[in-house]
Amino acid sequence: MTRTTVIIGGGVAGMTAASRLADLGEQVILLEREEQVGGHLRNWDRLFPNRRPGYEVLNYLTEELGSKVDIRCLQTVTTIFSGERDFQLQLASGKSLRCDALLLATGFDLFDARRKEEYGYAIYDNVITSAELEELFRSGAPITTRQGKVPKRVGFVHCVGSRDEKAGNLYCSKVCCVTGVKQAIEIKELFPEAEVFGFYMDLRMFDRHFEEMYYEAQQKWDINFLRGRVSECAENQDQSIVLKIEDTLTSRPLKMTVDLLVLLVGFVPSPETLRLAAMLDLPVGEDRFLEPADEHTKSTLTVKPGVFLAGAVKGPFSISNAIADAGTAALQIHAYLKTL
Amino acid sequence: MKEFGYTVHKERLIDYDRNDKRVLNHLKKHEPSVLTCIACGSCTATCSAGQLVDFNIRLVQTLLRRGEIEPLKKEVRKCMLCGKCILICPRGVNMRNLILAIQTAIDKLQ
Amino acid sequence: MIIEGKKRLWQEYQKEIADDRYFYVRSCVRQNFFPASEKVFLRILKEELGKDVYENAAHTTCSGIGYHSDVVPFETAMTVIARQFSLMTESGYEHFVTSCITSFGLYSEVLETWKHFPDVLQKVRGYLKEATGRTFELPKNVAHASDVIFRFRNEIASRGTHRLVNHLTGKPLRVVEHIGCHYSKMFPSKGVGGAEYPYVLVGMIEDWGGEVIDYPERRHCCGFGFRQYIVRANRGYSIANSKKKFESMKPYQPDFILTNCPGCPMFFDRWQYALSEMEGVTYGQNGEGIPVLTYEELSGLILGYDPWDLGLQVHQVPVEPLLDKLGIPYDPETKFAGKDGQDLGRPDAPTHMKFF
Amino acid sequence: MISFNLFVLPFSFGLIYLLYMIIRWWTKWIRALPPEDRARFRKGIFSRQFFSGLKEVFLESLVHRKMFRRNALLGFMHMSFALGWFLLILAGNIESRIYSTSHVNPPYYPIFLKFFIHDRTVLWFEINTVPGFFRFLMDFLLLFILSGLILAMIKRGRSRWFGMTRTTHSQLTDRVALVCLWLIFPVRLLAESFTDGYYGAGGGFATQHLGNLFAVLFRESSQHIAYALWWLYSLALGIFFVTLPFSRYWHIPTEVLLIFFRRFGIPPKRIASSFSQVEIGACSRCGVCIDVCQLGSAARIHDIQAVYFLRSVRDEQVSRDITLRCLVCGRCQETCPVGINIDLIRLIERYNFSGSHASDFTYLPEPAPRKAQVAYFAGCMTHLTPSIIRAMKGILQEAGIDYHFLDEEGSVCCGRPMMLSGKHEQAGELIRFNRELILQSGADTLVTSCPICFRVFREEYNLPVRILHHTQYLLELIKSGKVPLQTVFRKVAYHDPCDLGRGSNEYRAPRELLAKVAELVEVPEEKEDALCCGGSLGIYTISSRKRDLITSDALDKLTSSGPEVLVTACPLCKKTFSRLAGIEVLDVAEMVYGAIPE
Repeated sequence: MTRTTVIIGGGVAGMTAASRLADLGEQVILLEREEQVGGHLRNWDRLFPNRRPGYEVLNYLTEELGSKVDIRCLQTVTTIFSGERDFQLQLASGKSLRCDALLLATGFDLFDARRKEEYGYAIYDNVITSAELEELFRSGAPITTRQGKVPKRVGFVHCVGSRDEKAGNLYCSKVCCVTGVKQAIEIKELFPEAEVFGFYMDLRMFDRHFEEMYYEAQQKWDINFLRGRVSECAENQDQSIVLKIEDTLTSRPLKMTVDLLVLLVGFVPSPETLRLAAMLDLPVGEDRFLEPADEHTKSTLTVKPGVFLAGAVKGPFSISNAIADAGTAALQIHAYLKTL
Repeated sequence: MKEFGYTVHKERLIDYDRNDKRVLNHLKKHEPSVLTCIACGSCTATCSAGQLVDFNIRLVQTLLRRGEIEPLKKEVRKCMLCGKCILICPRGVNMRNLILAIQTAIDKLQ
Repeated sequence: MIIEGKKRLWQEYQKEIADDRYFYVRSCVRQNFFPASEKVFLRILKEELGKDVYENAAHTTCSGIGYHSDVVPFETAMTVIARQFSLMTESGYEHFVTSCITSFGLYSEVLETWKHFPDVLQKVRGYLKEATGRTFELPKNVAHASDVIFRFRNEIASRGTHRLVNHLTGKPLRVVEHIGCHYSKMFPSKGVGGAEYPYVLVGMIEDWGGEVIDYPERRHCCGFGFRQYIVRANRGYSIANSKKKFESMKPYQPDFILTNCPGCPMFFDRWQYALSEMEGVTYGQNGEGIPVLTYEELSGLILGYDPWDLGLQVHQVPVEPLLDKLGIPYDPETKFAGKDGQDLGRPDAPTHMKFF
Repeated sequence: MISFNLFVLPFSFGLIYLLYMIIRWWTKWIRALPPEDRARFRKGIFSRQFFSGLKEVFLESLVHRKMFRRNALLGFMHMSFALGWFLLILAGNIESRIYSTSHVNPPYYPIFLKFFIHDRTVLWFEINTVPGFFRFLMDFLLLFILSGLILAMIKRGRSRWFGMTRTTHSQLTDRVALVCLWLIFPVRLLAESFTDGYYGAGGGFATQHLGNLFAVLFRESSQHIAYALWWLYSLALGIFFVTLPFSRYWHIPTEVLLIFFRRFGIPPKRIASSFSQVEIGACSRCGVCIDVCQLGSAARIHDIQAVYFLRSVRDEQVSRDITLRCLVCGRCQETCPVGINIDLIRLIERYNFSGSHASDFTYLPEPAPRKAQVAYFAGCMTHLTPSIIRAMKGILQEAGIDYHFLDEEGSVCCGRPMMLSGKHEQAGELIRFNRELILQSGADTLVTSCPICFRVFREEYNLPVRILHHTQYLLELIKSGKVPLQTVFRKVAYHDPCDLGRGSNEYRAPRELLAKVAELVEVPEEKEDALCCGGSLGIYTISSRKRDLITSDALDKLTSSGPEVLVTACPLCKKTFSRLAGIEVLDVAEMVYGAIPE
């Protein structure tokens, strides 16, 4: 008899897990809410730390999927019924699916920068998010202020929506630091004369080649890193942004004007994940990400047999870590299916 | 001018836009290692002069980057140039030339 | 500036404001600073809008000025406030309106405290009972007086004789609005429009035809800061704060500053004079200062009240240039005449600021 | 009747100009001496020192003794030019007296003698006659010089044969002077030969034969060719003389003055002075300093070596960055054939660049040390190598010495690093503090673990106590039997720290100590030729990456014979080497401490 696995979410983790499971001879159905698979990876111009084009990884994952996986796009799961040893999924399209194992790879949402009211995102002309900047890079559109000027000074605000009780998120989103450093370098590549500032509390260069990239940003690109969290922004008459920060290294308040301010927005759990978790009675952490069965040893399993987790449903993940995690999840699912 | 018994308080704020970056630009050219400081403070911790007086050699680098020339002038005078900091620095910042080059740059401005 | 962004935020910070039967408590200091403001508020509510506003003669300070100056303990402040509520309860009112921003902040703080710590409320009930024998109900609605004017801004506009338009050029007047820190910085949800982009004064200005200036130091404190002002040696710190704001707003060439706090208009007005005397600087056009108004004064002007009845002659920054722009007639001869028509004497003219 | 022809003018003008420049500069330099040095100079001229000075001028400026010691081929090349030319002038003058008609000959007369005199009475082989002897001698000397010229040409392409890897990059004036210098002697040979051949007599063994050949080849036109050559000869000489004061060859007259300055006991100064100017002028730009400079050989920095530095100082084009880019290791000074105080001139220029910023050391406390017979001063750097301090404490305790650890709670810098920046006045404030500290300790022996401190204690502190580096002191303790030692069977290579070796001339003590406890292996460059570890405090404008290149290169050489341990006697060297060494790096004190039996 054929055993079926349904993967909800066709991002990096979902795609990888689907390929791995298919390689292991499992029958896989990959459900994706959007028109195409790829998730957030589709929005990246170049990836940290080596600044290779994002489409390279996307193409690789897509080619790997090939035709061995049943991919169904524009699908939303409305209800999940947990059976004795299987699951019944009701889709918004009216169809229903049965499966033996279920992998949640529904990923994350980006923090809504409007919630940090004091930064004036969506109010001041020249405050944008890192995702918007990445999109500008990707589209090749000229990067200017809203007034069409070449920016002479660009600021990157780290930890927007992360490590911030006021934003409701105590956790670190991990990848924003390195994203900020990457984008700062890319701004300098475009505008060598521009002054680029990173406003940070800690720079968490946690993975391989990250710290070297930070060093390069300082040494080769003359990017300034100023330690302190931006407290508030205001708009000048010429629509440049005045920001206030404590320069914690001199213990004095500091004020400066930037032409363009980029907010490095962090991860938040997607409402979709939480909705599915509620249907499956899965435990949710204080940070509102899903809890695996064991943080160290069963990180892709849940307390509910047959339900597995991969990638950013469990918190902030980099692409490479999500791919590795999804591979682990595939092996765990394969092992589980064998016991049925 | 009337006397009211008080004067307008001077701001402690670092006004980055107004500050003078010429010394910094001189240093970027003549001692580019200044760019790589990560403000770890190990230089200050080992500093010979810093054991005896409120001298923070890490702050020299920071003040320079902020364009705070007046306090910078006072700070650099306290250095003995003993060189311990260079041996400690994890990023290869050449502090001794930093001190001397700041003095040269300030001289040039005046 | 993306105005839709602000509007979206304003939508999120809607506040319920009672529409009648107000129990009004005064500010300790405003009658000295801007003597007609509270009177004008009552006049507008009663005469123009026909509302029921009640003042109890036994009401006192909220003790906020002492609380923020670290001389009154929180328990004392809560008990004083409990007494105010008991006066409201005894008078049969449920909608509490304060004239003072600091009071408003303190009432909000106390009510939030009682909400989260009901045992504290019980204790305070005990203190009040023990001290005065009184009991009280919590108000159904607490509003700042500017909230009330905000609520009826369109009614005022429709009854008004003037709009915030330069009657010579036809262009909207450019207005700096300044919200007292204690209005919404502590509890953003208690203020109309929240803490970062409060709407309470903006709404008045916009609906009365003016144009709001959003300048970099808008959020900054006026410089009152209780302890900073009260100790003379610290006044240099207070005035430096005001100066920072003036310098930031000056390039926008504001026609006047609108405020909703007892302290802010006081310091914007007096410190402009002090700065002009100390440093020879003025922040308005042609050696003038920037006139500073309370929202009650502005409402009175919109409604066509006589400027000298609004107490504008006691402002240290002359308001005549603004009255000229608004096209409001005034009699320079009666500026310093008392109610009985007797001359009260003219103050010395400032050295640098243009005086009328 | 005085012999004259127009072509003598370029030479005569050049000579007059050169003499004017020499007199002008010598006068200027001597006059600028401070009064006490001027007195020394006056006294010196009338003393035996004058003659020993002349001897030194002969040995060094003409024979180039030091060059010979370095490389025979290089020495011969220099000698053939200097001594050969000198003798040619001398012999030419004597020869010209034979044919002289007046008591005073114009200077050009002996130089162009063959143009004016065509003596047919004596033939080239009659060398037993006086004129015949001189003809032989003059030809011989000319060929002697030409042999040097051929070597100089070979050196351009094959500098390694002369013991040099890199040679000096020359300036325009240097190249003009060089071309003239190289032209002078071949042209003279040709001019004389053509003349002698045309007249059929008057030449020596070389010129006459060559002339006869030319006469056959060119017949009547050889007279015109000869005349043109005499013009060329005069021009070459004239241009050489005029460019000489602006070229490297200015060292010829300047070095003579320097030799007398030294002989007369005029001391070098800490600030720019006549002495330093004469030293700068005396640099012949021979370039032997280039190869020894580790900044060039290991770190590929090729514009700061002593020869270029001194040149840029002389041309008043020296930059701050170049002045501060020098290890001040002393290797170039050690090898300089002229013996120029290169390090001192470096510091003088640093002083000139040090600007108006006074230091503020008002924070220095009142020194209040405990009294003891022996005072131990670890030094700043030693505090970063606590194992050296532990070893010293252990040994001193073992030996039962009553000592006071002067800087146990942290050092006030000894002042040498500040001096190395040229700020010797500000270093003085630090020196005053530490000097007071040492004096108040009442010690009669001062021991330090840091060669940097050691050097400045000896040179600048003027202390009435014995100043010892810890290697010297430990050797004393061991010799007196206070510290028992056993041999540790380890192969060790010893690295001479710059300030202990070249700087303080102590090569023996650390080696003797090591010989007692371990097996010393050969290292290629040691003692006076020892390499700098790369950690030098003398250098200011260098990246850490370039420093690492120097350190790695030195390590390669120091460990070439496979030691188990690299031993040094300086905390800075130890710290510098430890980072990159593949083997253990220890201080001599640690080796000694480790050899004390349990």
